[in-house]
Amino acid sequence: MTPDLSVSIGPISLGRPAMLASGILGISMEVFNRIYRNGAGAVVSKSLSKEPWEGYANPTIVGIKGGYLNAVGLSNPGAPYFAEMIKPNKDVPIIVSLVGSIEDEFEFMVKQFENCNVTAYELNLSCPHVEKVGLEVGDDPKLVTKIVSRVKSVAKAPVIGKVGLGTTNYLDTVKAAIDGGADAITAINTIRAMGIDVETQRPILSHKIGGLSGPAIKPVAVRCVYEIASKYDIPVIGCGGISSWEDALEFIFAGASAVQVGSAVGDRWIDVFSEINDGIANYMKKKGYSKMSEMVGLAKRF
Amino acid sequence: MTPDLSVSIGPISLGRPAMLASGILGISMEVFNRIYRNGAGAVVSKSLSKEPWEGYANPTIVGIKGGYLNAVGLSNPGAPYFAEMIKPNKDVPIIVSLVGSIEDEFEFMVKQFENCNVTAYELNLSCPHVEKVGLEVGDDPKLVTKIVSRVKSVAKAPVIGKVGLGTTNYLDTVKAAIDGGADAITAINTIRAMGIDVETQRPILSHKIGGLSGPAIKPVAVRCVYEIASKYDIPVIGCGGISSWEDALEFIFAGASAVQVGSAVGDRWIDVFSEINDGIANYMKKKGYSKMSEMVGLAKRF
Amino acid sequence: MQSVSKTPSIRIIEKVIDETPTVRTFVISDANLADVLPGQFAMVWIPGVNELPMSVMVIPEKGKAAFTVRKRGVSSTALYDLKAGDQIGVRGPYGNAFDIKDGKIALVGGGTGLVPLLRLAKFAKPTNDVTILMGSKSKDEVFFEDAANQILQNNKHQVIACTEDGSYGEKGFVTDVLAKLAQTTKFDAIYTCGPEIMMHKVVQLANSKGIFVQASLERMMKCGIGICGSCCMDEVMVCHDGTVFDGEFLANSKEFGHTHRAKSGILENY
Amino acid sequence: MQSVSKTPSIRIIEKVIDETPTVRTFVISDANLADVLPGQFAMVWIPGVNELPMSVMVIPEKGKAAFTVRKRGVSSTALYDLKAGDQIGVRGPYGNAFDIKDGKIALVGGGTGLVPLLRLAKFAKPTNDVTILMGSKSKDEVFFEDAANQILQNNKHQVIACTEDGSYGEKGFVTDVLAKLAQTTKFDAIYTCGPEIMMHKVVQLANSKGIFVQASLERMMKCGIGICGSCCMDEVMVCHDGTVFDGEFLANSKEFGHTHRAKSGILENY
Ligand SMILES: Cc1cc2nc3c(=O)[nH]c(=O)nc-3n(C[C@H](O)[C@H](O)[C@H](O)COP(=O)(O)OP(=O)(O)OC[C@H]3O[C@@H](n4cnc5c(N)ncnc54)[C@H](O)[C@@H]3O)c2cc1C
Ligand SMILES: Cc1cc2nc3c(=O)[nH]c(=O)nc-3n(C[C@H](O)[C@H](O)[C@H](O)COP(=O)(O)OP(=O)(O)OC[C@H]3O[C@@H](n4cnc5c(N)ncnc54)[C@H](O)[C@@H]3O)c2cc1C
Ligand SMILES: Cc1cc2nc3c(=O)[nH]c(=O)nc-3n(C[C@H](O)[C@H](O)[C@H](O)COP(=O)(O)O)c2cc1C
Ligand SMILES: Cc1cc2nc3c(=O)[nH]c(=O)nc-3n(C[C@H](O)[C@H](O)[C@H](O)COP(=O)(O)O)c2cc1C
Ligand code: FES
Ligand code: FES
Repeated sequence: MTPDLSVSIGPISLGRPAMLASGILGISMEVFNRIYRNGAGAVVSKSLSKEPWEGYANPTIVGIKGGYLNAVGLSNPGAPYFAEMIKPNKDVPIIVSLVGSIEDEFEFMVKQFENCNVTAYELNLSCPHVEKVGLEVGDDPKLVTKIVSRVKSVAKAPVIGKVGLGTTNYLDTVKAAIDGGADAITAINTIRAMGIDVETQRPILSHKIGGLSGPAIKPVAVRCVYEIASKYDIPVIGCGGISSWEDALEFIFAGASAVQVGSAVGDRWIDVFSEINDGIANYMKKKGYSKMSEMVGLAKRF
Repeated sequence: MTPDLSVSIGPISLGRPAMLASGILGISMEVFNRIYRNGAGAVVSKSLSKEPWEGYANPTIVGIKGGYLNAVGLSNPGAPYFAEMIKPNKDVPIIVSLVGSIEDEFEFMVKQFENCNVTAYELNLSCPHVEKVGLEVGDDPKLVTKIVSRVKSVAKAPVIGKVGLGTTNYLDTVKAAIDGGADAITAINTIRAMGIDVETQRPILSHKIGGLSGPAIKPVAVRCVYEIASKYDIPVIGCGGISSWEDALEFIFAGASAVQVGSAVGDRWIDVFSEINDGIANYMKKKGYSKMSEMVGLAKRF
Repeated sequence: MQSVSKTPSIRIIEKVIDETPTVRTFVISDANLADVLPGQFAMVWIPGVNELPMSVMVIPEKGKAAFTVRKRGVSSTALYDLKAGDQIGVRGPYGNAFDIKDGKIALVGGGTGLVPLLRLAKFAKPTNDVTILMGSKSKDEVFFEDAANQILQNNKHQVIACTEDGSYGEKGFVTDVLAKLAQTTKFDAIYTCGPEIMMHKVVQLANSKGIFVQASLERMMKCGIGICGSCCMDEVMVCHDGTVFDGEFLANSKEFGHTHRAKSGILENY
Repeated sequence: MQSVSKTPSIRIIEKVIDETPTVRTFVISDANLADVLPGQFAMVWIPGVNELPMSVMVIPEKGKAAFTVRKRGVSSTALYDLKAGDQIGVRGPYGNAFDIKDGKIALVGGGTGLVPLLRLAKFAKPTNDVTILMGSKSKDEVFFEDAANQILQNNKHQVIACTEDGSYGEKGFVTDVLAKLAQTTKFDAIYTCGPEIMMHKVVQLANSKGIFVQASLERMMKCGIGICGSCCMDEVMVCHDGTVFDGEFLANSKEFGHTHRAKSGILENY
């Protein structure tokens, strides 16, 4: 019997457990198609704003020990353009990531997708390097509740809140998102970080401070998933440093219903999705599991 | 002209820029002697409590991708025992790290050291895996101010507050320590994290959640030092993932007056101190610096 | 295995060579970049300004690499204005490489697009009969003619400079000169790098004659390593799946020769 | 170079061997641990219970390693009670190794202290004349006699079991038997592992006769890799600078044979 790799994240059902994380190769429908064919359970778009954004000057993404440092500055073609692009899509489960400062912006953006096939919306409450959006929103639990409930009131698809480590307790942000009616939580975004080049004595990123991603943040992300899943009754999507099936399972055991893969694409290319699928299927066979849900949160029993 | 490696951290003067971080090999006078002879500018003791603590069961420290995960549980022989041990010390600059829940405990501990040669006290406001102390104190800025000002009122040596990433804005903790009269800030402690073994589905540490240290956290630590040094006028000691002279300089350029080295001892052994000294001295020669202070915060000019 | 760096390393500019009034070559020491494959590029950091993708120019001395830069917008001009002794950061090499076929090959380049083609020339097999066509507007924009002859000294070869105004070499667009040549010469493979409209014509020509053809493309690049997606074209990432693509793939591309993405990711027409 | 792991890897217990009523050997497959040097140890994780330092026992089959455990407190008893098929985690190998000298060597062990000594026997040079002295209280606590003879089959050797009650082999403390033997035999080197009081006597004896001696020590261990300091003795970390130390160093130690640190780090007397 081949194990069933499909997952349910509250109201969201996907055929495979690992999605493409937001901001990774996330602006073209053809690329989404390719990544889905290569084994991703869904693709999360680049975070979209009301208007197109150019982002920061390069260097915006560099490798460092243990992962990557980025401050792309949320460059994106804007929600209206993106909605137009995905209109023809039928097959690929697309999770639309949105970023903004106030409820009205989010409502405007969601309305663009009325005639699109959207699997869910993921609200970026956690980008650590752009002012007035992302983490600055996530750090304001009252605003989070307002935004989530507004999006819930206009969106036909489920709504996910994506959290990260900011200046308030991220568990309060989770609570605020739950209060607003969120269907699931993605944890975590990159962690605010910086690299300085010793020769030039300059910050490497043009924006100076950016976000750390990749293997370096995995143990922190696993901890967050474990804490959220232990404290609240809401499905969690694990994200942060996943680059193998073992990593993916670590998040599942911590309490994640599904996972997202970002930086690992830069190390293992898009083969990473089928590697994760195959590895998990083998593990399930060996250990005698038939469904993914049997494994969610198993570490909590110890 | 050989460059001068001595550093001033506010009122604290050390002959060399890199200290042994708290909790690393930090319980024996003979070991302190050896590490000092091997090039450390000072040694920070294991965090001491009022009474001896046994700590948690093993596994307490394991290696993981990018560094180490530990939840030692602050095992330590207690301040009175430790004070007795270091009484004969004349040569080695010892920074005594203290951990506790309320002002009275700290006062009691400082009093133990009345006849000891203490270079400074470092208050652990940031251990992420023991209840009622460490981060739980650091997350309460009012308590931080109370503790720091009490210690300042009884201690003859300078007082350093050691911060980390908790559930409140660590910059508020820094502010609270400054308000209490702290002479310097050490940033950062380990970051709350977790590892799960996929075969057994168990958290690897016996305490389940512990702290992440090593190269993985360096970019986060550099960011914190940069933020503190940019926002407040207080000397900063950089700590987190330093394992080479380049790493040490990255912190200096970010605004640190000196650095601490922890996990790297597990990778490069105690030779790491002389490697850092030599590397920095060569850099200074090459670039024409004669004093460490000329290099502090140079990245802030960009 | 090639060693690939994802973190910028600082290099000192050791020498600056004026190629034309708007093109300069900057020489550095970098064992890693000295031996990149033809088509591969590096990300070049101009501290305080920008980081740009740049093909790696052939330098005869061991362990040396170079970038040949045309002064265009703010960033390339800042790079162009650097002096010997200045610092740049480099990371790479990234991307795939040209496949070198046997027999008669043509390299068709315009401007700094010649950089990867000259590296290809350096990797040419002894049996390759190499024709290099270099396009430019006028005489004072012609460069790398000597370098090409030098690199190909042990091969049967010809270097043909084409100027649009006829002030030097053959008169006309490099694509027209190629078309004429291809009527009499049976090329086994054509390689091209330069302005996309030019490459598009070269690929069409080669495809129509059934000649193997590869083009090295340019797109907006941020990461250079297949993470950010800013360089995507159809379903490929030019930085990771390319920059070199076959005529067959390019013939089916909806974007090649027509559109490219702006910094925001919006498709714009060429 | 030896490959050293700092993260526990799970292994299945493949076989359990009863050595005495309180000592068992647990066999696993682990290519890394199979070939450790004599004196090196691993950290053994008993999931849900504890993680303990354990010397690695010699197993003849390639790629296999084992731990020989005496049932003492809670943790060792939990390990002792595991069955074939159960999981343990291992990381290592850690620590330094015995230096094997030429000529006549004596290995003086008590209880599970024999584990590193048998591995030393396995690494013995063909020219070594090896005497193994194994100490125990009584006959039913004697183990590894066959294993020792087996490992040393190609060496000139003798295996002498010593029991305190004389119920088997030589009667008396292993240290007394060694002292007697050393009166007639000129040993070139003595190696010891076992209870610290025993090792202390062995080292004193050897030092007094000017014989090269090494002892493998035990201390409270948490990290096993020179980070936490819990295993420190004088200025050394037993896990990293040891576990093997020379007679000269040990003669100058204030702590060897006298004190060791409790879990809190407080020095306690033996
Ligand atoms: C693989 C590859 C190899 C190249 N090799 C060479 C070479 O050898 N010599 C040479 O002269 N040029 C080369 N280029 C082109 C070069 O990277 C620049 O695009 C060009 O110099 C234009 O820069 P500018 O001064 O106009 O930028 P600006 O006017 O400063 O550009 C405006 C903005 O666009 C951005 N931008 C424009 N193009 C790019 C791009 N391709 N990638 C990232 N950001 C971009 C800049 O970041 C800037 O923010 C290459 C491009 C690619 C993709
Ligand atoms: C290098 C080395 C090699 C060893 N090799 C062997 C061997 O081959 N066979 C064998 O049977 N024993 C060996 N030991 C001893 C073993 O590690 C245990 O100390 C012993 O089994 C006692 O455990 P216990 O059941 O009494 O622990 P408990 O009674 O459970 O101990 C109480 C507490 O002390 C701690 N503890 C006690 N000793 C240690 C220690 N050394 N390190 C870490 N924690 C400790 C435990 O964590 C526990 O919390 C070795 C020890 C060392 C240092
Ligand atoms: C280059 C880059 C761009 C990113 N852009 C976004 C974004 O637009 N929106 C968002 O929610 N997260 C963004 N992220 C964060 C990732 O989605 C993910 O949360 C993070 O990288 C941790 O996962 P990883 O370690 O697998 O990369 C970005 C990450 C990277 C590396
Ligand atoms: C095993 C271990 C024990 C530690 N114990 C303490 C401690 O008692 N008090 C403290 O303030 N920090 C403690 N730390 C944190 C370190 O002092 C340091 O802040 C952290 O490890 C980051 O630095 P590093 O990456 O160089 O290790 C400990 C770290 C480790 C790895
Ligand atoms: S430049 Fe980032 S994917 Fe190509
Ligand atoms: S056990 Fe940690 S230093 Fe030896």
